[in-house]
Amino acid sequence: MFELGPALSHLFQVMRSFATSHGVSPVLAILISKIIQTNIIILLVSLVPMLLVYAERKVSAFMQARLGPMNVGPWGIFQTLADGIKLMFKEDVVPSGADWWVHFMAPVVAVAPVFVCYAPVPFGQGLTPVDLNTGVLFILSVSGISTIGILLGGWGSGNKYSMLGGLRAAAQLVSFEIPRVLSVVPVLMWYGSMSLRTIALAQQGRWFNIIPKWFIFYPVIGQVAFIVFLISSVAETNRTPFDIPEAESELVAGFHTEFGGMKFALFFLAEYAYVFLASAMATALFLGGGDGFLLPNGIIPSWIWFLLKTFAIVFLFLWFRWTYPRLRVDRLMQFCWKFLMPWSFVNIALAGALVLVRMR
Amino acid sequence: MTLYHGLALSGIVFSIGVYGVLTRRNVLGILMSIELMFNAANIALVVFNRYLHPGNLWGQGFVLFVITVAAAEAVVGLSLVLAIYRNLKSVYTENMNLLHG
Amino acid sequence: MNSTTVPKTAAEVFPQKPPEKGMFISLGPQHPSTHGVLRVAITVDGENVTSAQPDIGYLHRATEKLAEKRTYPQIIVLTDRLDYLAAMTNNWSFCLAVEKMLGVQIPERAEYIRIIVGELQRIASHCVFLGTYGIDIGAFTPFLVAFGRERERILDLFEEICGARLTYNYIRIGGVMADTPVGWEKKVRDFVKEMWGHITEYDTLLTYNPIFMDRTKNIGTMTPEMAIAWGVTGPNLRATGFRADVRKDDPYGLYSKMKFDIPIGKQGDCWERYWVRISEMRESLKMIEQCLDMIQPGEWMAKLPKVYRVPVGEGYGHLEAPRGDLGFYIVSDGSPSPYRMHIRAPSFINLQALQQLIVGWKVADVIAILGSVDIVLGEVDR
Amino acid sequence: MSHLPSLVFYAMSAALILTAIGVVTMRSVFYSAVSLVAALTVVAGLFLLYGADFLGAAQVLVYIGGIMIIMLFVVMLSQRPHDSMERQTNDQWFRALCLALVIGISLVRGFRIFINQMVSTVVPVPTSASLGRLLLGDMLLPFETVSLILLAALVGAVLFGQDKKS
Repeated sequence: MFELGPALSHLFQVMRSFATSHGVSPVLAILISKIIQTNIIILLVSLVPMLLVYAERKVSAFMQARLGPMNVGPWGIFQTLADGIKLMFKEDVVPSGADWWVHFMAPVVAVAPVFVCYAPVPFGQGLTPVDLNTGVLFILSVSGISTIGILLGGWGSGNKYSMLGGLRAAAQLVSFEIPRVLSVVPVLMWYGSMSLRTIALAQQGRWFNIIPKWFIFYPVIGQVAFIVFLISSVAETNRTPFDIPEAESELVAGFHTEFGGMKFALFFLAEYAYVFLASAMATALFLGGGDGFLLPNGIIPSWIWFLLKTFAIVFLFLWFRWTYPRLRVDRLMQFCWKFLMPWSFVNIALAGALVLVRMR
Repeated sequence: MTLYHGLALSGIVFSIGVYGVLTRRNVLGILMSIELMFNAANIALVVFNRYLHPGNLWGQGFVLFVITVAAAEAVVGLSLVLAIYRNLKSVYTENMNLLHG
Repeated sequence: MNSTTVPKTAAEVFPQKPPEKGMFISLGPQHPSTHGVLRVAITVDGENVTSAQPDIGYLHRATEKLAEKRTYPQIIVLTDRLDYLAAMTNNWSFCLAVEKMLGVQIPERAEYIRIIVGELQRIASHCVFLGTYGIDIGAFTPFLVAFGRERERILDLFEEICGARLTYNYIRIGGVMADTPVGWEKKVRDFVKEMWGHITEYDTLLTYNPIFMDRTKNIGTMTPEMAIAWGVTGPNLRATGFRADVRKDDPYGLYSKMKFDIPIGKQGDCWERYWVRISEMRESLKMIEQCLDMIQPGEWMAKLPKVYRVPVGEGYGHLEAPRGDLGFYIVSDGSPSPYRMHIRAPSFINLQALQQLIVGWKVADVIAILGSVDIVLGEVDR
Repeated sequence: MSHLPSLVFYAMSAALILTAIGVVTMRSVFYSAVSLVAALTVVAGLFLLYGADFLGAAQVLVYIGGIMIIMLFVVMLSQRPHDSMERQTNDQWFRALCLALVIGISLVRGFRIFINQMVSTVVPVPTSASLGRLLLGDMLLPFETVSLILLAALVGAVLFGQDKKS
């Protein structure tokens, strides 16, 4: 009914023609419109974590027989905003044993890649900021840079617990990166593209007019790939049951023990932005992106479908966090290397066989 | 931005890597300098590929192999460093002289 | 431990120099999972613990010395502050010792009330254990369910009978402070009925969770010999498979009339220490139901003079507190206050076993083991 | 607008040379590792600039997401407190500098033969698909060999990494 993508591009078209008709050079107009588009993404990346923090507090509250934030605004909806303002005005404490530069750079390095990672995500029809040809690989690789930020935080704090947290993070994130990449490979093989937009568009259509042709509904390969991707995404975002790097009962707060105020907020922002990013990726790769179901096409615009599915997966993340205890370090590694990896390899082989069958 | 500029950049980075390999006392520093040299070579390969043979991708394929071999080299090298560190409590090259007799 | 090698100074116990191999970690006194102000000095080699030394005394308030300057009824207030998660049993244990020396007969109703509040207290205390142990392992929800929902109900019940939620001063020498308010027994019965369901909920949420079992099964095992050598009592001892419970072995109050089982474990690992406590909650519920069936209206306080002098001599009263065998040893010189009082604090004694229990396990297991021993620092430091 | 790629190239070159110098001269190994991370990121950017999009992503994925994290890991494990005080270069730095200068100058001068080289002006197209065909077609033998090398490296690393006692 109301597709955001065409409307936005039309708006930019009108703005650009208005500017050029009033004597602004076309190069400048394009540049400015690009800057505005970039800022929309940055705004989104900054707002989504706030929403997720609120969702997390409310969801966890209802899972734990309590109410959650209730005082700031109706049902406490402005609580995150208030917290953000508080964090902004907090004193920036750097421990005397810390390495100032590393301590300063750690949250920056952790948060910067997130903004870039949102570029190839297809938020709906005509709403892909940059349709990269290597979109999936791009997201997976660039999000790996954040690990460096965590390591810097662990090293720069001058604290044994932080250091242990950093070391654990390095081991965990490097290990889980592998099944995460491998779990996506069947999708790429099947659709023959690495562009998230192409993959999402290719999943439109129905079997027998009922079952959507989403990748998750492909027998065996779809489900295995989705589960492996989901589990390793939870591990990549350092959330319970895989929050070993920041295990609060063991390492106090792990790599961000010595970070306060805005620096801590940046780490937090990165974590939630990655949760949303992983969910958005899962939606585009496995759940058909903006493809609707049950209702006839067009009643609900694709970007709302996309957000709905994404938030459904975000809810899974929250659910895991508030139900499961934490795994032990060695068990975590065993789980990655002895369970996730073999299954994703088997899955790739299966997907290859299926692709061959389809080619015949 | 021409073929020559890319190659010159590659040469400069390569020579910086050579300097690092020859002067670093720390084994880890040497490993890092070697990575730098690998990357200089990669730049040269990509630049040649881009300007001389854009039609086929043998140069880029080679870069992929270089990256893979670099990964293998780094992993083995680092595990060696750790093994040496565990025994000698040092990462400096001049202390690794057990074969001196 | 050989007596000639006992370290003398703090520097000997806690070396400031880094150890030859591995790293020295000071776990606490400000650490989220030491449950108070406990410090454990740990040396680790990689992730493996090579030695552990508990460092206690941060919460020392000289309770035993304070008791020498107070009259007997005034000391009950002090006992509230020992194991602040189970103040009822502390009161009760002290009163047992004094009553034994005085030779008073306790009215039957008071005995039943004591068992009801004592077992309710055990459930409340184990609820705290369950919640905090969940947090130690990384599960946050059990805490708010067990600590924030069920324990609150019990505290509400206690508030009704004595006006306090943490430090009750309810069980007095010769009986209890006051009779139960009207309708209280019905509320307890309702609570017990609900609690059966809640314990099943804990089982699904935590006890049989695969990750939880993976973290705690076969971790921090303790043999009965080792437990007895360190003087460990309570659920920690029973988890090793050794059947020892003061309520059965040396029955006090009306426990000899109660029908209940003693849950025991097999190998004394963290999970069994946890499981024994969960099963004990069920046994407590059974006992409360029996008491509610048997309790009759009547007196709740024996006739005692306003100021009394305990006869010259010594007395020892002990009972099965939630954390083990809690005993009060009192020496009286005939004056209104004791000449000397000693507390056999189960947390303090169970804590000592940690230095042997932790060694050889991984850093993540240290927290699991520390939490499963379930100490309360108020009692350790006294 | 047409100068933009050139500008980006010169900025990246300057960043790459600076960070590379940082890698070989920084006193703290940790700092030089971080500097190397920056250098490798710039190299990935250069790959993208030259139209090698798959290589750029692979560079970030393998180098920064893998190698450099392990490298930082080892740096953190093998650091001793007094390391930052110690000299990080050996006493042959002057000779090494001369040699490096000779190599650098001769390389740069040697590459001058390419100044007037006819270059193709074909606009680069996305490479992933054709690269994949190349790897599993003409380059199949080296591709399989590399997988063997990786396997050998994996086994070797596990072997060296083991503690003797256990």
